[in-house]
Amino acid sequence: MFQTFDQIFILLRDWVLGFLPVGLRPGAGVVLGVVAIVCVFPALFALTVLLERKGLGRMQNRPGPNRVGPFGLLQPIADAIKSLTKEDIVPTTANGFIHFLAPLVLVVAVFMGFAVLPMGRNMVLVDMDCALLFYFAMGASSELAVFMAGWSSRNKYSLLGAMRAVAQMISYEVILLLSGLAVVMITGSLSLTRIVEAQNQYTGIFPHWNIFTPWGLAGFLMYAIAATAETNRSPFDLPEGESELVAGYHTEYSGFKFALFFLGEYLAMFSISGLGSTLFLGGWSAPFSFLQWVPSWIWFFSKLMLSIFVFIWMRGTLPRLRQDQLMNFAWKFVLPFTLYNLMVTALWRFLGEGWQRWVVCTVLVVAGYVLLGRVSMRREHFGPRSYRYAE
Amino acid sequence: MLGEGILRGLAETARNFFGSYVSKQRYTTVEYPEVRIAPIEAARVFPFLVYDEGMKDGGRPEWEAGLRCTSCQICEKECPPKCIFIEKSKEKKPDAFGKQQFYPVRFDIDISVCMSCQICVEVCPFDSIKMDTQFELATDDRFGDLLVHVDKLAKSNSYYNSIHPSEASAIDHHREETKAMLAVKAKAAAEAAAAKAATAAAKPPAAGEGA
Amino acid sequence: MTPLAAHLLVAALLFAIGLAGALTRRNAILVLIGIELMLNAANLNFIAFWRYSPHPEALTGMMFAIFSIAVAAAEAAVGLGLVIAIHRHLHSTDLDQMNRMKG
Amino acid sequence: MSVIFWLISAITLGGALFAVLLKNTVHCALALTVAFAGLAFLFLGLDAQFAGFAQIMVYIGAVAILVVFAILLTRGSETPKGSVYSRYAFSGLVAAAGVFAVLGWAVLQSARVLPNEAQTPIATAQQIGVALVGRYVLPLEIVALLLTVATIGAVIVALHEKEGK
Repeated sequence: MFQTFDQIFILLRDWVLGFLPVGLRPGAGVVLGVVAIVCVFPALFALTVLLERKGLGRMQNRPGPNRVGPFGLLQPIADAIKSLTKEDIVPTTANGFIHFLAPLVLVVAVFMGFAVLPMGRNMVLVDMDCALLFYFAMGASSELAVFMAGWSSRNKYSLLGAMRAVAQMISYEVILLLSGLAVVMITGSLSLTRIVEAQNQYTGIFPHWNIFTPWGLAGFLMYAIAATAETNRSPFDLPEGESELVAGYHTEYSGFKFALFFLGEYLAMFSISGLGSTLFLGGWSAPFSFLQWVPSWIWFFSKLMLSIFVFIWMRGTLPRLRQDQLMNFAWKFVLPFTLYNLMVTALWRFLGEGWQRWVVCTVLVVAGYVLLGRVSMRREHFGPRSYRYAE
Repeated sequence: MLGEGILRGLAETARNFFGSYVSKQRYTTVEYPEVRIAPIEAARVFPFLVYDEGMKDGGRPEWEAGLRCTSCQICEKECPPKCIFIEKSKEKKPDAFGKQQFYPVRFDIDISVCMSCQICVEVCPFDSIKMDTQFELATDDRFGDLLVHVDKLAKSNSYYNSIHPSEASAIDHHREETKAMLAVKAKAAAEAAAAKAATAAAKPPAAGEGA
Repeated sequence: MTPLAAHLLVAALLFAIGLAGALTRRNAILVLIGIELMLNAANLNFIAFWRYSPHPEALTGMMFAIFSIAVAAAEAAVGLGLVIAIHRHLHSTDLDQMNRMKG
Repeated sequence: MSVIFWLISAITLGGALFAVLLKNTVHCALALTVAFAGLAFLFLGLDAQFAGFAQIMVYIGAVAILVVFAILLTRGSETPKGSVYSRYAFSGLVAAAGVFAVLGWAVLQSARVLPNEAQTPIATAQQIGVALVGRYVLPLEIVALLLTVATIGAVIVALHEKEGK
């Protein structure tokens, strides 16, 4: 019974495939999976936009949208109709073809990332050996789409926003990769399904999630910081800081293309949260051994939504960073600490089972965090500004 | 330690998040079209023209007869974004003090241009143009409804009293005083004229010249 | 034509295109682009030879390609750094103007 | 020899051609990414998953972005007015054509002796990792050193020297 619920989507797929000739089945299976991803995540996007607006409102002691439908539940539909019926404006001096291509490339690159995320037991579209590498390769491609959007608009705000976005994404992608690498070192595999299976074990009632280890907790924190920056979310939303750059690289986009950028931004948030929960929060595994009867995909999506809620929470709390603060934080604190954490992870690996490694690694991680925080994030007295490239 | 401030901030927003469900006092907003905050007296949105009630001038409607505006066009000249358009009348009509004055045949304010600076109010010597508190002016007809004509602009003195009570009553008081002073002067002038007429019986008195 | 020969031909063409770009363009950045294309053509050869080699499990060609990718990244970083430094001196990236040894 | 291979080859070569032919430098850089992506797909077609994804990550994610940054920092994003070809363009073209002729001749001549079809090799990420830190550990260390030196060198070369220092 519980088994059926756990595998309900797989069974559904197999049932549909049963009507097709045998030769078509593998291809049709992939197509069905793609269709499911393309339907589920935009729906989740609509829900998340509403949740974000309501949640942010509550954090600022406002009710948030509450007019369209009961409790404002139909707001996403109204938003969708609005953005689809708006005029699609392309600036006359814009580079039309690239301007058109940029949102498509972004959304496609982001969607590709979902292909390797295990969303439940046996629920992964492509079980790849190099899944993590594939994911980061797709993440790297979306940077180019951002640049294309900013450059082709022929607008200073767009270009500035795009350059900020690209510089930020490159800096933090290094951190994202290195913090993920710690997990790869322990699991010994780049395959995300293997990484989840390695965490799907229990001591007593507690799971072997990576976040419950000293290096995993540190890595997860660094991953969360880098993920926030990578998706251009507040407090790292400089590329689209409204007060400075209108809307950053998508200033010159309207109507459906703007909606695509918006969709791409949220999809990137989903996929990066999904990867984060796969790497550190045990993916689709249950938080306690006695809760294993709950379908695995429910756990995956609840972890995803929990991460999204943390994103919203951070957005409601923190003010935007300045560009130099952003870069200093990345290169002076987060990156060195992630590298240090990698070394601690290696130590964890070689200390073997036993309580010693818990003590040693905890002490090392905490000491490193405190020391590095003291040393590299010292308040500095800023002299007159110097402009390196804008002369 | 690094990150302490962030945690404290997160706790604060969490408190707001849950608190807004529990205590209604936390709400900083009202459900606008249904619930309204009483407008404050100093609120100002766009200008309007004040007319005195109870004035009769032939077949003219009340607002036209009592309009304080003498179409002196000072506001038109002073308006920084140039959103006031005035056309002066050819003939005169008596104002509230009984004096013959010009009146505006056309008085339009383009409220899509107006920036609510209140300079027209400051410069008006006749206490005629004042700031309104009406703000729900959205329309889908930019060139029709946002160019407000004199018939829409004219609003009664009692309306003015209702939106800006202290300011309006001060002005009313001043006008009553002026009126009383004028009456005394006119009386004196009439008496003097009568005495003059009695002695000379030559010229008719020029009414209202003392203003 | 065997698949290996086809891959080698494509790589040769790619190499020639890269060489042509590196030799004919004025802009220093485009010359670097040409060089990148040539390096990539070599990578394609390595991978193709690895795939059709009698002992693919030795991973020789694959390793060569991976190291070549890393070296190419380093080369691009240094090359573009040089272009930016030269641009700061001459206010141009035109290679035809870079005809003096003196800075 | 599948249709897909020729299609991807055509895209790759088209991208490469546009990368060296187009006038606007940014367009060249974008065409270059098309060529890189095509090459990555060719790698995937050759069952080299790791190399293919590394290609996408390094070339599209880093080198192309670096090129674009360099173009914008050197004010090169406008379409140049005059000729974009060097004075020695013709001789360069001849040299390239000559190189292609020699290479093509060599490939076609040796087509007979080239192996026709091999069994699909398996190169998992784990095998590659073991090889990297096993047999190829010295090259790995040298590459690591090289990358460090290159990064520092690039920063020093591109760093703006302040006046009076």
